[in-house]
Amino acid sequence: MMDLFFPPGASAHAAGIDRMVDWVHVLMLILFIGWGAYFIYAVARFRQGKNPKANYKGAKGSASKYAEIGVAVAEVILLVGFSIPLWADRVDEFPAESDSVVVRVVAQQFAWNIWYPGADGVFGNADPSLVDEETNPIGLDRSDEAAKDDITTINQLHLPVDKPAIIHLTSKDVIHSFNLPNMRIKQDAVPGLSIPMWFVPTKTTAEMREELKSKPRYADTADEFVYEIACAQLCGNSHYSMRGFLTVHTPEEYQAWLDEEASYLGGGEEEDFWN
Amino acid sequence: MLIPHIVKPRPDTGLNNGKLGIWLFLASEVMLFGALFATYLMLRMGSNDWPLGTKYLDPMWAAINTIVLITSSVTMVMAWAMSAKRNFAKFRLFMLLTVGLGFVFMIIKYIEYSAKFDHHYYPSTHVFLAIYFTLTGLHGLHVLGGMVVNGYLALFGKKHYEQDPEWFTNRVEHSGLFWHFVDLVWIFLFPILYLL
Amino acid sequence: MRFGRNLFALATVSALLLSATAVAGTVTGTVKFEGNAPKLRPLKMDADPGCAKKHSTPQMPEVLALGDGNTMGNIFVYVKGVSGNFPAPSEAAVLDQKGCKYVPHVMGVMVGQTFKVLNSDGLLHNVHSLPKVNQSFNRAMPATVTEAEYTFDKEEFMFKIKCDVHPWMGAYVGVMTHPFFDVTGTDGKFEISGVPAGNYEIEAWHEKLGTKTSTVTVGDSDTQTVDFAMSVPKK
Amino acid sequence: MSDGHHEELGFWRKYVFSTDHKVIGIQYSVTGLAFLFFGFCLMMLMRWQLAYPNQPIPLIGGLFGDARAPGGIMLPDFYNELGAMHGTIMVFLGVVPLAVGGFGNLILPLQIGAADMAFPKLNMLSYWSLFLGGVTMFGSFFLEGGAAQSGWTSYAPLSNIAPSGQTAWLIGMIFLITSSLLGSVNFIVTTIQLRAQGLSFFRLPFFCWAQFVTAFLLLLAFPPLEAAGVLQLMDRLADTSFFMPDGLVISGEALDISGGGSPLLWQHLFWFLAHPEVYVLILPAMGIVAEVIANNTRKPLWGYRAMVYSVIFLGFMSFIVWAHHMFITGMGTAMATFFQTTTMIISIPSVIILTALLLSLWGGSIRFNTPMLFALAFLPMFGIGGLTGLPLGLAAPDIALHDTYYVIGHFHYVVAPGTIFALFAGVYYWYPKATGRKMSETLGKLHFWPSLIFMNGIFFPMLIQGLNGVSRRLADGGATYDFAGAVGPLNRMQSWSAWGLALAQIPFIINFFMSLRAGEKVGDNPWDATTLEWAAPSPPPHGNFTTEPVVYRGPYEYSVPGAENDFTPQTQEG
Repeated sequence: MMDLFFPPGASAHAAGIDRMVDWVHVLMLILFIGWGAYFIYAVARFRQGKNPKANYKGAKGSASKYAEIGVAVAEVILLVGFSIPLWADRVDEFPAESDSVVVRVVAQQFAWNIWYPGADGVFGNADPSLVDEETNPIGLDRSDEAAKDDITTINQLHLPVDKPAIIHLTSKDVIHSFNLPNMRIKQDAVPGLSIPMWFVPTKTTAEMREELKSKPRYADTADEFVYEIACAQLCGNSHYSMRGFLTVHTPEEYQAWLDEEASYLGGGEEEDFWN
Repeated sequence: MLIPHIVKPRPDTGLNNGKLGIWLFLASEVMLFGALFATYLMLRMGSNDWPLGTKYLDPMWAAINTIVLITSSVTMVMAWAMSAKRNFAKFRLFMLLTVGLGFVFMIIKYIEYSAKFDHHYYPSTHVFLAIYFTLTGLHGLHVLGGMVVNGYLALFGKKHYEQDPEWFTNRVEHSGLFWHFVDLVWIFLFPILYLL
Repeated sequence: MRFGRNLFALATVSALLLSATAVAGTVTGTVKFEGNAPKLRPLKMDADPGCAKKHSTPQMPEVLALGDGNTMGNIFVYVKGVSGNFPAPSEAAVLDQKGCKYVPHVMGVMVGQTFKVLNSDGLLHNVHSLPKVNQSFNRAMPATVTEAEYTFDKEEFMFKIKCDVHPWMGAYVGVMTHPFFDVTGTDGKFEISGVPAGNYEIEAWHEKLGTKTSTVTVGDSDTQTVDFAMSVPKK
Repeated sequence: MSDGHHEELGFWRKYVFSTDHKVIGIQYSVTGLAFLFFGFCLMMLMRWQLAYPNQPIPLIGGLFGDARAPGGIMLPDFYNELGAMHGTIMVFLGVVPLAVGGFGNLILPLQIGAADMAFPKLNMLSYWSLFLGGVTMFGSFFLEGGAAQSGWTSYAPLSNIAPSGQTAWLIGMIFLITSSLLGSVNFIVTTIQLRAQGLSFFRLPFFCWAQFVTAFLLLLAFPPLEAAGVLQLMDRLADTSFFMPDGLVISGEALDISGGGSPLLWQHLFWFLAHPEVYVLILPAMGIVAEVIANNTRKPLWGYRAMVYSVIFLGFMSFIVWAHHMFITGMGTAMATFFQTTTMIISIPSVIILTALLLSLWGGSIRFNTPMLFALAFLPMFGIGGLTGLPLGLAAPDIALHDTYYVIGHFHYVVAPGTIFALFAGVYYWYPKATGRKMSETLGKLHFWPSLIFMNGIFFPMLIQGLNGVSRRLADGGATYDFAGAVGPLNRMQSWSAWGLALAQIPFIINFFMSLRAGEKVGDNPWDATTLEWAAPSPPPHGNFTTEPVVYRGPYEYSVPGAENDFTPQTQEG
């Protein structure tokens, strides 16, 4: 039902969340239509012109009690049957790091710094005092061996399809919120904390473009479609344009992208001084 | 009189207005200091270099202050008892003693604060000092508030006492409740800041 | 009060006269980079597709702007310790935001002179100054806002202006009390004219390599040449 | 001063520094209405920017100066300033002063048969403390860098590094909190101590119960925000780091602070207040609606006791649901389970109250006067507001909906067509009591119908935008993002509705002032009501009642079988 509204989902767990939102809205609609129909009927039937003498006792019977119990039962089902397990899946059931792409995201006013550990799979040290906005926005310590092959980008997150992605989220300055509407992922980036989150992208950007061509609502712009990263927490004046991009690749394309990024890395001490 | 139960308690609640009012006010004060204590806990649990209070503070002064405040609570009770016994002179004596002890507390606090500043310990030095200055500063303001009210009752209360001693004694009681509360807050502050 | 104002006017007029007449010299020279040109990593303009679209080739950081023969651009050269009152020029010093870069990357402005920030990109920029002495400003300039004006009322040597939306965008500004400064182009050349006769220190500043100084004696209506060589500091 | 035997107060003490609860109630009401209007104006400006991002504001764009709107184009800083102040003003200076300070002061003592509040001087102080808070907030617009701009939630560290308007915001909040604390002590003592003879707790009108529980919420929930305010003032003025962790880098420069603080601490302290605050906004509204519905259905409220128990239970529960505002701050399963469970539990008493109000219509003889129209409209509008809270209160759907326009739509349905409609109902209903004259019914209906339509025109599209994932607090309404593109055009419809809503208030304003002189003169009990306020003269004199009222029955004895009239006042013997 919510396909009508939600941005098209593209992660393994998106369907679960969508289904849950669907069911909540079904419950809401039943209640609202029920109440609304009763309301209109009551207001019409008991208007003064039609019913000049009010009844002291008013409504009888226990319909309302059953309705209230019904609401409570529905809420319990939504809570225990859907929401709690879905949440536990999000925060407790992390895939093994060895089977996943592990990325760090360091938010700042007003950009997302994306940080890959590079070929060695180990993140280098970073130090706030080494931050240079032009060349080293996360303050990577170039003298650290593990940092030598680390790749950073701004606003450009690249991931392979069908492989779990674990993102460790933090912030340099204020609270941001890392929101990937298509992936049904949203997590605050809180300075001083590193908060992990995960998802499995299931459609490459190219596949998504193809799919959207068949949907009238998106067909016009399908060719330019990109997965967008939005900031969902007010973070300052340019909060509204803190926009990042996710490209989901096939594994081969992803490797090619990593190789290209690695080719920009310098080697010698002199390069380290300038970059 | 327009408003009932200012002096005499309402039979079904057993309280006069002022007493209920002061208890409610104290309830909100509990929430205020409770929130600050919760802040203390959260900062402490989140910290990896939380110092022992003794690193920055001297428990000796605080211990003396604890005794000063507890004594002042006793004199406060005596002041109320004297007012209830309709002995204004003794009431005034004990009340001034209470205010005086509050004064001693503030002087010791001043000595403590100056010692911190001399060592260049400021609220901005460490988050422990930040919460120390905030908690004791806010508590100090409460002591000051209590001293003002008590001082007012001792020095300018005579006319009211002569007009309506029962009402006046109620006021002393309410002021006393506040004073004991301020005292109680210190009893919590002392261990968590200086000892633990 | 009144006396003071007259005195000030007098001083201004005489300063003007001094610089207009020939009782002044010119300092010129070239700045070169000593060392190997490093391989720089291209700017990450793809962070904002609007920026990426403005360029067909990878853009390099402006931290090292070298010309032929390792001549060095973006060096701020100025005369140190000039005293006297120098009126601020009436035309504005302009910092443009163009192609998601600041143009120029390094510039000087005089105390009281209008400092105009342009937005030629038709994109959101956020110009954020980080001075220590002067009042800082932090202004988001959405696409439709093309101009903002500021003035600096205190002398301040080199502070940074950055764009919070495009982190690589940085510019350096010096707020001077006199007009005797220049910024080199990639040919490494600078020229400071109208310098009152006297002994001076000339300083060349680079954002990452620090400063180099040299002394010079400027006589009436002559031209002195001072060359600088900048290098990466040894650890 | 004195003309023989009774004291005549001068102008200042009678109308300005008055201790009479009715005068203070009117002061609160007028202040609240004025700030509601002001906050509404801020919103209308924002709606321009949302509908026509970065286009010059027509007509008035030049008034805001180069720092806010160069060439009439609203800068995002200005948008954030408007957003933060719209929220703050509507909640703390609009709705609360009107609902609690205004109606509470004006009606509560009358409904319990008291001559005044228990502490009249304190009452005056609490109004003037609010006034100072209002002046501080309003004045902060003229500070260097403008008023607060970090949202009404003022999340640290953003608010810590914000311009000086934030300091003014904190100081203003401390005034407002002081006002609320003094007021709530007064309300509770008044309700407990000054009830008329025979007025037991279960004979209290539901409005009194709502105010009573509200007062407890204010009393106990506000101090933690006061603590938070003090801590943030320390952070801003004494360079402490309560909300600042280690290693912050702002605009490329490492901050020189001691660190060690926690940004989430602010959120916990803030929401510990701000969730009960939601009930502070809604409970008095429910109280007003209950009064108006009982009166205009000419029958007792259905399930009065269940409603009373529900409102007490709501009050308790509202203290343990706060962290459902913080699901995506990195919360573990245990905490998320706790808070979504308590949130589902708290929905039950709300459902009970709403159901009881709906069932109260059954068997009634409904009069459709203006107060009743607003009260009736409250029911479905609050229904939408409450229902849309469900997916937000559950942690899993909140991942998709958190901080989107869905949230904005949700709480605006609760407070705008919900609470504010109830407040209008209250204004129309009690206006005759306060002034001795009725407001015009024609103008009232001219106010109601367009308001109802335009309210929905503004807020319903927000739910759709939210489902599309559009974040809140975007200074261009989401124009930057492709995924928001499909619902972008809705913004224009919403903005036109907002301006339409402004026009729809004109009949109200005319009605409000014209009726002071030209309204139909009425007696003590124009609505044939049962509760005690209608036993006092209209307007009530100093001291309220000509004879001390004695209560013999419950609050809503309408259409009692065998009774002479279709209403039996509480004071009627037998």
